[in-house]
Amino acid sequence: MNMIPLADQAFKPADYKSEVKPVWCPGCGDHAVLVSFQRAMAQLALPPEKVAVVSGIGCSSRFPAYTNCYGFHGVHGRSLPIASGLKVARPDLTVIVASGDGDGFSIGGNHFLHACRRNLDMTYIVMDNRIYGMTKGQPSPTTEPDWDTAIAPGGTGLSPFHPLVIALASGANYIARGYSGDVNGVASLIVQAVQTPGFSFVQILSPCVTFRPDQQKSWKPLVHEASVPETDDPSVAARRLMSDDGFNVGVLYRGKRPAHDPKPLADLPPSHLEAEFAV
Amino acid sequence: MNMIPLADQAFKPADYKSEVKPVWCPGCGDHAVLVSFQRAMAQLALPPEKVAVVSGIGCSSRFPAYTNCYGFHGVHGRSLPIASGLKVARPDLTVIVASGDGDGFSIGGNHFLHACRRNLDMTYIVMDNRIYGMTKGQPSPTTEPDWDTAIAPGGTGLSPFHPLVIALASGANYIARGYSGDVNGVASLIVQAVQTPGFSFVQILSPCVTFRPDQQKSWKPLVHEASVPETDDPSVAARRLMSDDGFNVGVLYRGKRPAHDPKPLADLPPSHLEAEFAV
Amino acid sequence: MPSPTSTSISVVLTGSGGAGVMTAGQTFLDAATSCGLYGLMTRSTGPQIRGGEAAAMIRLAPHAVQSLDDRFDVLLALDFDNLQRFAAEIPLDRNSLIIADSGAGEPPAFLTESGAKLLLIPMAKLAKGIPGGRVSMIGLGALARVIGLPEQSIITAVENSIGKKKPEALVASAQAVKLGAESAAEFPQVGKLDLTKKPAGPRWSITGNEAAGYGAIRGGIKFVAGYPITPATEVLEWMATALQQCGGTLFQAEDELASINMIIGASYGGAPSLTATAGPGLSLMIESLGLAVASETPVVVIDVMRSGPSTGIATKSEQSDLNIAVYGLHGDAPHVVVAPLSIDDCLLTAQWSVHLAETMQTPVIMLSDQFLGQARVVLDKPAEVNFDTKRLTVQGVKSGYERYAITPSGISPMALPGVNGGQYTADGLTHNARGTPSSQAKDHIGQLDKRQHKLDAFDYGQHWAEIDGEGEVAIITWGSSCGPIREAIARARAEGVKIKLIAMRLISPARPQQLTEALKGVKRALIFEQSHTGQFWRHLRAHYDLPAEVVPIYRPGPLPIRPGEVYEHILQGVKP
Amino acid sequence: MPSPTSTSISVVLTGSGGAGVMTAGQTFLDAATSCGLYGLMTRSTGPQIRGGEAAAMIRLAPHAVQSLDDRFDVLLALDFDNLQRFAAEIPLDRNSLIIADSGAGEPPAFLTESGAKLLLIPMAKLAKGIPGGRVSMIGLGALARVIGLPEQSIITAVENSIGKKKPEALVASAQAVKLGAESAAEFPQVGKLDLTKKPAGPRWSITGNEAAGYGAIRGGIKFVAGYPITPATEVLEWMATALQQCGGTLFQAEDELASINMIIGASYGGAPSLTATAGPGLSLMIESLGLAVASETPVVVIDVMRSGPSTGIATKSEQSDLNIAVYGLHGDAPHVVVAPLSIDDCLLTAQWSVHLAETMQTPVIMLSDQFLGQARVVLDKPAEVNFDTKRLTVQGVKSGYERYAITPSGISPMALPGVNGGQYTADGLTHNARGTPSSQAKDHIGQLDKRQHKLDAFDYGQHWAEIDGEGEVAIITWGSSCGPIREAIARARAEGVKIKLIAMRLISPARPQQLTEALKGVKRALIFEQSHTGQFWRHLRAHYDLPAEVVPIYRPGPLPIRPGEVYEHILQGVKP
Ligand SMILES: Cc1ncc(C[n+]2csc(CCOP(=O)(O)OP(=O)(O)O)c2C)c(N)n1
Ligand SMILES: Cc1ncc(C[n+]2csc(CCOP(=O)(O)OP(=O)(O)O)c2C)c(N)n1
Ligand code: SF4
Ligand code: SF4
Ligand SMILES: [Mg+2]
Ligand SMILES: [Mg+2]
Repeated sequence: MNMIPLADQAFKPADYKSEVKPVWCPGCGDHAVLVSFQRAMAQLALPPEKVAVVSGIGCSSRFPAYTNCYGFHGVHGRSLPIASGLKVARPDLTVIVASGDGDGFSIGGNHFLHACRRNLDMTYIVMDNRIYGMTKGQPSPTTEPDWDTAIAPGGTGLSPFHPLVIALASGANYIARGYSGDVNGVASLIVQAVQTPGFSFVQILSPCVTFRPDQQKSWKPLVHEASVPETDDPSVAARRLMSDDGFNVGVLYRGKRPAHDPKPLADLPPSHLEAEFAV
Repeated sequence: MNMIPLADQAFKPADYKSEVKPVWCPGCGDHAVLVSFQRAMAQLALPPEKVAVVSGIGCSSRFPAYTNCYGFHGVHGRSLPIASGLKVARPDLTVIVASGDGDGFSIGGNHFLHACRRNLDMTYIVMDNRIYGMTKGQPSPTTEPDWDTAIAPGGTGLSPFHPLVIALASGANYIARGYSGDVNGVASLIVQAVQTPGFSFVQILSPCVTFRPDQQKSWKPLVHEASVPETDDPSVAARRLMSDDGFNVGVLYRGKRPAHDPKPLADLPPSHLEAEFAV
Repeated sequence: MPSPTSTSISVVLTGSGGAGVMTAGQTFLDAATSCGLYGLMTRSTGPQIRGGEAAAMIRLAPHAVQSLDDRFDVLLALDFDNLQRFAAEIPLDRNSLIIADSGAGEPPAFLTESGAKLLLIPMAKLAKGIPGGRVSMIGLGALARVIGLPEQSIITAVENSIGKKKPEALVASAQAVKLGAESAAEFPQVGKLDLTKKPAGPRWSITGNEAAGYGAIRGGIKFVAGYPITPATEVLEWMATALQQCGGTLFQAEDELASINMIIGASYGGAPSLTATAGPGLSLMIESLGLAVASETPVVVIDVMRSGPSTGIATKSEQSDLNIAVYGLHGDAPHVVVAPLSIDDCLLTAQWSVHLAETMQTPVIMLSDQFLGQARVVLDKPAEVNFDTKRLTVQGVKSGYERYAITPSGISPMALPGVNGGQYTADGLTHNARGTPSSQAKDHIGQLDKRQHKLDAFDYGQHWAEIDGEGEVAIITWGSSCGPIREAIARARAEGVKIKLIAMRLISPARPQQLTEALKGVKRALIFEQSHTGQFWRHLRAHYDLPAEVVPIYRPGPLPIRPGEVYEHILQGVKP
Repeated sequence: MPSPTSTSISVVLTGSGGAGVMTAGQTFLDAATSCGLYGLMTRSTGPQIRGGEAAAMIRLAPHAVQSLDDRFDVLLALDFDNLQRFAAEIPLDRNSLIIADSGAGEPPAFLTESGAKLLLIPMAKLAKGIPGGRVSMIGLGALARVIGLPEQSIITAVENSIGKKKPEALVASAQAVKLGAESAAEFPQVGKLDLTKKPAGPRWSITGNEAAGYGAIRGGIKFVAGYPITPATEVLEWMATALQQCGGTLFQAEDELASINMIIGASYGGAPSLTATAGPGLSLMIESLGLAVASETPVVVIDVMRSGPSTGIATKSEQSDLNIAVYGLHGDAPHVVVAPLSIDDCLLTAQWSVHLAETMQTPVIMLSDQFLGQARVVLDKPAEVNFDTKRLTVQGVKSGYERYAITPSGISPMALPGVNGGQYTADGLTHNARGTPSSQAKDHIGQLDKRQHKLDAFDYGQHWAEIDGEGEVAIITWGSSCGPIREAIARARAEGVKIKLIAMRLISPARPQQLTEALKGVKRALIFEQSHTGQFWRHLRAHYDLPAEVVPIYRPGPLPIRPGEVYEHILQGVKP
């Protein structure tokens, strides 16, 4: 995906920025994701008012208000159903969902499964910092088993699970992983996610400097481009994703399923329905 | 898995049968699953009062009361958390969870993910009939996209998803598929599920004769033994399960993870905690 | 208004294991309808999913009926298997007639104890004699004959339902009906079915769940997300096809958490949206209903109540979700709760619900119940009502758009996505007028006040309640209790008792001024409902100044409220 | 009892961007505690997750205090960044003193408008002069000096908190504290801090959330499942380690639906079980709380309330979850709701909650709130209370075991898994005494009656309320409102006002007889609470016969209730 030179763009990244100051800690990875988002939108030349950003609750879920798009900051874990209803009611909008590993994979796990399966045309961005930032440091489903926290002293002892394989098995049509430190890389993944029909899932490794101070340094050297080109074969993708190291970034699966796009059969006036009741 | 001859068993299948008459339709696949369960328990020689059967809501979820074990018939979709709490509080019990494709994969999807991940030592049996039986015929996540129902006239248009891959990606330690028509086969899968440490998931194709009258005839010829021996390699299993036809029965994955078995560090009297408050 | 009892006939058809009771019941109702009658039909089944015992309860009259009667005139028992289970649901007396198969064996105790007459017909044997003959058709023939309904109407009804595609089946049915009728020919007629009155205009046959669905679509609903649950599923199933025809969409969600959030999302996008559920599902929607309150997103939730708590009895009626509907949200979360007052009123009330939700940008919960939702009624086509429903939106937006502006009405113009300059973020966090999160006292209180005010200041017009009659004693009631209560009141008035009826369609917010007005001159209020803890009564106590004397009358399901039961309470209640 | 105001001192520390306000506040409280004082500390922060503005509010006295005061004696502002945001939370007057950095620039308007004296100290500059010197330590030194607290106590407190491992840090701190004290040396002392009284016995420093956790463990809790949520997380975090020590287990669940069901499962297995949450989480537990009611499974749910509705303000207190806690379940679902009356009462009330849940086999919701939960109090070690808590279980079971037997008390002996012959299936479906699903009226009503009866017939003893004083006017209140109300009452009584206090620990079921008893001779009731719609007042109206004159007094969060505010209402309220 090549980027259009800035000067030629109908919209500039700044057009997608709101006046609200993020509550995020200085150095939080989410700041960079916000910049990637702005660049991606400008690249796609989407009028800000035609984009809706939906989220749940968490540091990462504060995202919508920092954009100059329409936003919905819902309740914890329920961003995908809100986005799904919105997309069906308003297929003309570009719908982006912003979430975190707690919001998206813990409390929101069921909607994740079913949004993948439903395959509506939308993009799901999960800022994964392997911790609950907003509530001050509890383990998420992607947290390492030995990460010590007050609520799980000595670690949970539970292996993290594989959100990308889950997405694949549930039917997502585009699966990618990015690293917030690579602003243009993430922007490109978002651009392609929006351009690929159906449900697109982008996991972004986005360090929490406050409750995971280890991440900012340790992740950078671990992150690497995926060593194989993207695939459209679900079983190949399943094998690869199941055994990857969690740090290979890029587009990892791009399917061929058309987006689900339910349409009414007719637009008759309600009175038409009365025939059924007449005796 | 060889079956012990009936005469040598300390317990008989009938010891696991309650006096309550099932509400199931004549011919429902769940009747057979109940028989398989009884045989498996007898085979395992588990005293009925040391077994707890937990379920949600649905035809299949009526299971517990038909056994002579301890039972909990909870609310729709929440059987796994009940079972998890019970197992932690009472590690001495054998915990079996009975569910359906609606109860387990639709409303209960999130607990499915997290119970697999948590890997407590229990067995999860899903009687999958690709329909909501109890509420009279609505599509479930495993229903074919063109299956016509009143709530989705002409079909949902959505592809069924892959519960076995989802279980694998989430961390289940034993994954098997059975067909209710094969009573001893299913019994054997249940026996092995109970014997394998950690979270065991058994999908049982169990026809709904009332709302899926197609299944009883059409499934029998489709069902076949898995053509390859079971694997303990998650990526191999991922590839296989992702591309299977949904009708290969047998043990499809058996991992090596030990069961999660949280234990307190000490058993001091509460007053011991007061030191922390003293100034 | 004369007491309807005198002119109606109540029959119940029972049978087990696929005897076809429900189909027969429907055929019977259709037949009566074609003769110009009005009617009501409810169903009751055993615990089995299929093939268990079943009962179809039908009441016919030359005018519309909205309640079951106190007793049945005729029980047509195709067999006696498990019939005992229905004992409490099938009141019979010495004036009743039982038509049963002469080979059915010993009748269950409650039949013999009732003192009812018994007409034994060899139904199974007669049916066997006809190729393709069905027992139920023999029974219907006999039934028609004893109540004076022309046999031909039954035969025509069968024809209309199975169509002309199966000529042999039609012939068999016709033969069976005739045989049945003949075998009852000697029996004196039961009741007086007046077939001379003809309906003045068009009639409808409709269930409350269908009426609710149609009312919602008339109100403007374009998007529905729902998760199946008894007894609300038919609202969703009916709407699925209807919306496809009328430019809308219905989604089966993965659970109720998803359905409520899907409709919030669709409504945020501008589509009037609805879900339907029952108690367990409503429980799961509670958190997000609060989000709809705080984000001021209009949504309609139809709760078709069943016996609770927990899973309770999915197939039986009760009015016990009032508490959760009115008080169930965390924090101070004002919203609207309404309830239909009859089966057909599900139409008006659903339509009104959409109107209230859209106009005030609020969630509206409509409390229907299993009786209202699943009963089928034949009545005059309801009058058309039109609300001028319009959501207050903005078009050209200048900078600094305030989504949650404090306005005199409390209602703030809403920007729909796509409108340039209207961008804002809807939020469940405490926010200021712009929608930006805030933890300042002035914003918190400002928005709490605004949201309460928009509901309190709204003009609900005459729809808040239906009030009729005068007297020093009033019955205050709501929802499906109204049917039997109206009938009991009619009986009491026919005997000279003066009593007022206040049937409340608007359950919350409270309308203290209106009720005080309505209660002028009332010294004693009988408060009537179908719950175990008097939820409605306590709700009234909490919010209204009631007359000095209050007589709360409440009991739970699963048995339906019968007019006679209410009538006794009225006679007690009007005593000085 | 003298008015505590006269003898207490209130100070507030503010600063932004990692100024270390919270640590400094804790150090200050520790220092005062070591001098034999009692105290209270609350915290307030801006919206930022880290590095935003923060305030530590501390009140010290020679006796325990359970409420903030009306005003602050001293504001120690380490800087002025965003301080304006706290304006409504920091009442100052002309008797107050502001200690600020002389280089901090223009003070925000509310400071100058307050008329408070200003003591400018070059704190930043002084700190720079010390290697490793911290501004906050300079500030604490000055603060200690102006209120008359020995500087050494601060230095010792720092030593105790950072330990002896960092000698340089200790030296720097000591130097800074001294420098700060010196620079305030010329300033006249603020307030009168009485350091002569010494505590008679051992004292505790504890938050309400810790107290609740400890009370729960004392009550016998062995299993906890929970999902993090402000301001309840600390209950879970504290219990995680505590349970590991005391033979229990804590699970972080995937969501609140899971946590409530996990504890139901564990409790079914015999382990007394608990979860803690806040409004949004409680909303998600509603359906399964109904299951606990119907299946008669004891569980305790602690709801640490915050400003609602929806996500609201997670960090601010409010008493607005009463409705959902009492009325939030669908169907008729009786259960217990209790509320602690002070920070340390969280201990007793949590312990009592376990007792009530286990004894009556019912869910118990304990309504704590952000103020009670997160405030830290230094007080005399609470008296030990022991309830004789025992779940009624069966051992040897004969055939035909009835899990849900109708007993005189309404409580039925429970078989725990493992007991031979006790096998039964717990169910949320309407069931008979055996637990077998039933849709018969007699079973439905039988079990509804039983479950209501077991709560109504129980002997709650004296714990249902705390009652003191006499008079024709009574304040009826609950929960965290009690702290400031008690203080206001003390002030009023000191001035000769006669007033009675009824502080209700048991919110539901209602105890009409007990309240009527307590209200003997009372002509007017002031009903006090922190909600926007008067939830407590309406609850009382619904269930109790109140005195002829009722004055409901309510307002929402986020600002804490202050004694002076209540005092004004009392003066108004006692007027004839
Ligand atoms: C129903 C509910 N439960 C719990 C919470 C508390 N809560 C807020 S954010 C959060 C976790 C957020 O974690 P994540 O999604 O990873 O976001 P991050 O802060 O790490 O970006 C939780 C548990 C809530 N707001 N609502
Ligand atoms: C919260 C809630 N929502 C919906 C229902 C209604 N309901 C009962 S069973 C069921 C589906 C059951 O389907 P499945 O698990 O596949 O079981 P089956 O009947 O097919 O065996 C539904 C939707 C309910 N009981 N509770
Ligand atoms: S707490 Fe962590 S995730 Fe939250 S804003 Fe700070 S750095 Fe980011
Ligand atoms: S409806 Fe289907 S799943 Fe339910 S009992 Fe009947 S056959 Fe079985
Ligand atoms: Mg996170
Ligand atoms: Mg099913």
